[in-house]
Amino acid sequence: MGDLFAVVMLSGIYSLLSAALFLDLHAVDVAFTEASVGAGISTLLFLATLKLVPRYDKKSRYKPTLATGALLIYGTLDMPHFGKADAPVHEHVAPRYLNESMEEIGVPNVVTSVLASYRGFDTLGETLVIFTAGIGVMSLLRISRQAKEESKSKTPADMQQQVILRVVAKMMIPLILIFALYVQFHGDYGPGGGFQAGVIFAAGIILYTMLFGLSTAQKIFNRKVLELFTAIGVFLYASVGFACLFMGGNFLDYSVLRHDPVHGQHLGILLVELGVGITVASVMMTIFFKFTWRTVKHKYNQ
Amino acid sequence: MYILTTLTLLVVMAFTLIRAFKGPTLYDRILAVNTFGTKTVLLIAVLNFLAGRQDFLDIAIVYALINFISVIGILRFFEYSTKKPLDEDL
Amino acid sequence: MNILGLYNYWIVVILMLIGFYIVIAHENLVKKLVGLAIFQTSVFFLYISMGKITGATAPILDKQWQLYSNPLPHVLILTAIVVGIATTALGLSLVVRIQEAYGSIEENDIQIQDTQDQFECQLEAYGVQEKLTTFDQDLDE
Amino acid sequence: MIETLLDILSWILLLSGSFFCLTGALGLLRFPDFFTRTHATGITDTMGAGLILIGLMLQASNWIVFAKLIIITLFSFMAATTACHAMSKAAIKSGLKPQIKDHPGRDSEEQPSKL
Repeated sequence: MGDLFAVVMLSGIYSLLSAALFLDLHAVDVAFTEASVGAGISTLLFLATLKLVPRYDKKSRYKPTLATGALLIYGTLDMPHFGKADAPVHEHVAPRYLNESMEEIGVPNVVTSVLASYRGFDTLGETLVIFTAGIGVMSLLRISRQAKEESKSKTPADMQQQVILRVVAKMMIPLILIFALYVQFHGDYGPGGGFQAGVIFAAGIILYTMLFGLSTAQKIFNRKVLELFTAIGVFLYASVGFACLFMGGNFLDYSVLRHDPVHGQHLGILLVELGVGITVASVMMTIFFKFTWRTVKHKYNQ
Repeated sequence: MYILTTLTLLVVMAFTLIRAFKGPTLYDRILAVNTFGTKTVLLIAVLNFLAGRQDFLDIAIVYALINFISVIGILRFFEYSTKKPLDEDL
Repeated sequence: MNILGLYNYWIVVILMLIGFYIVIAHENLVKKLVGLAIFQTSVFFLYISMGKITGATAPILDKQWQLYSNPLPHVLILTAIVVGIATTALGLSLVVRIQEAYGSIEENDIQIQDTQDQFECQLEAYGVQEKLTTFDQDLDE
Repeated sequence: MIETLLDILSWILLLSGSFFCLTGALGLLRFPDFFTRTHATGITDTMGAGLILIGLMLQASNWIVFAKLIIITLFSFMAATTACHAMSKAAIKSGLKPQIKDHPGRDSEEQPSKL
């Protein structure tokens, strides 16, 4: 298939399908993330890249033979069977998470309590990775201020002709943003949390950007605001950890934040998830805006 | 009954996938992606009821939203690349 | 029956090899990134399918249910997906910069240009003045 | 009594919804050009999805599930129809012509494939 547009669209379908499969494998939070990240943002980023690179590939390819597969299949023969409850995976820490997290943390969604509390340090690292990737994209796709000023006056409000689309989108965007907030703060009780909420929030703003033009969206979410919020999210996360240190606990041990350890855990998880959400949302928006600026610049340079 | 609906939806999705692979024009593919997304929303909603836990419908809502956004995205980025002048009064 | 219980790993292996094949075989950098995404998803499937228990339910505690699937792989993969999109975005921006610098995103073209540049630099360093116009033809052959 | 009635009603709705989805997919697979395919899926998507979701609503165990299903129905009504409209409009604008009876020789395979 030489048309990269078709490739990207099929990979979008693949992502939709894999999210449905995750749901069937009882991984609701993962399905949630894959649906919003893989099918939504990833497809959009690939499409934005295709604006800047040639659309057809040259059909030149190597023809490697892969014998690795047979070895890998042979390696699976000793693995535990699919769906067995006595597999070694289920024996180490998982029973503790499942049996005691209700008393220790008091949050029904075990995935959230493991993500934000038991393995909070891990998640801090992941948030930092996203932060770093955002900085990387910012510096790779930097546009000089002069070029920006030149193209700013020429930026059209895109899809000006699609009146019905704009009206419907105007109705939907507030709902999307409210839904993102619901996912953010309901993540303790159902599927959801900071990562998903951030991506959904960014998707709402991205929809606005696509329909009403980049410069309109950047009146609120301009470069400075986005950079500030990217940093604030990580800062909030880390400062919750340091607050725990100052109050006499371990790093990211939220039990000391309040008199009642369970309340402390609730507060800690809420703040940490908020930090994650802010960072993810602003990094996703930054990345999309950078790509879109490139396409605008590319268009007017021709 | 849920199983029957699920199976029908899977067949429908297979048909859609064939169209997405064949699709002579790019718009056929976009249409197939959109239809596939709608059917996935339904599939997830039905799967919730099939599994006996009904409280995961948030995922279906996310699907409906994301599907809309990605179709708009495809159209928007594709509209750019057509070099022909756009007709105003259509 | 004994071996058929392992089918989830085979699906993972097949997906992994498809992704691997795309990364190796195609020269187009965007296709390579798509292949990388498929490879990534296969690893996600490996983790998630190991966490599943037949007859259990999703790990959101409820009084009606006793048996839950393993939440630990879900946590690991959830963060991996978001980190995956961040790295994909980084890769895509590198592709954009490569396109701007080289005018092509085919690996072969880029390598040819690189070798050419290196060769010219070396010629300059050794003080060779005349231009080797036959160089391009050599590469084409 | 009421519950049996509700069950039967929701089964009927689910089955008819699946039937509409299936016809739409057949249309998507078999119809000759893009616009007829849009017609086939656009209409049956709304109908089939609506019927299936209403059928599920009758089975909802509490009002939160019911409300979420209503939200999904509204979203898919708005999103699917608008997306179909936008797609056809974009297709027309980009120069894709519907297949008309007066030109029997034109087949979907002969449409410009570079679009």
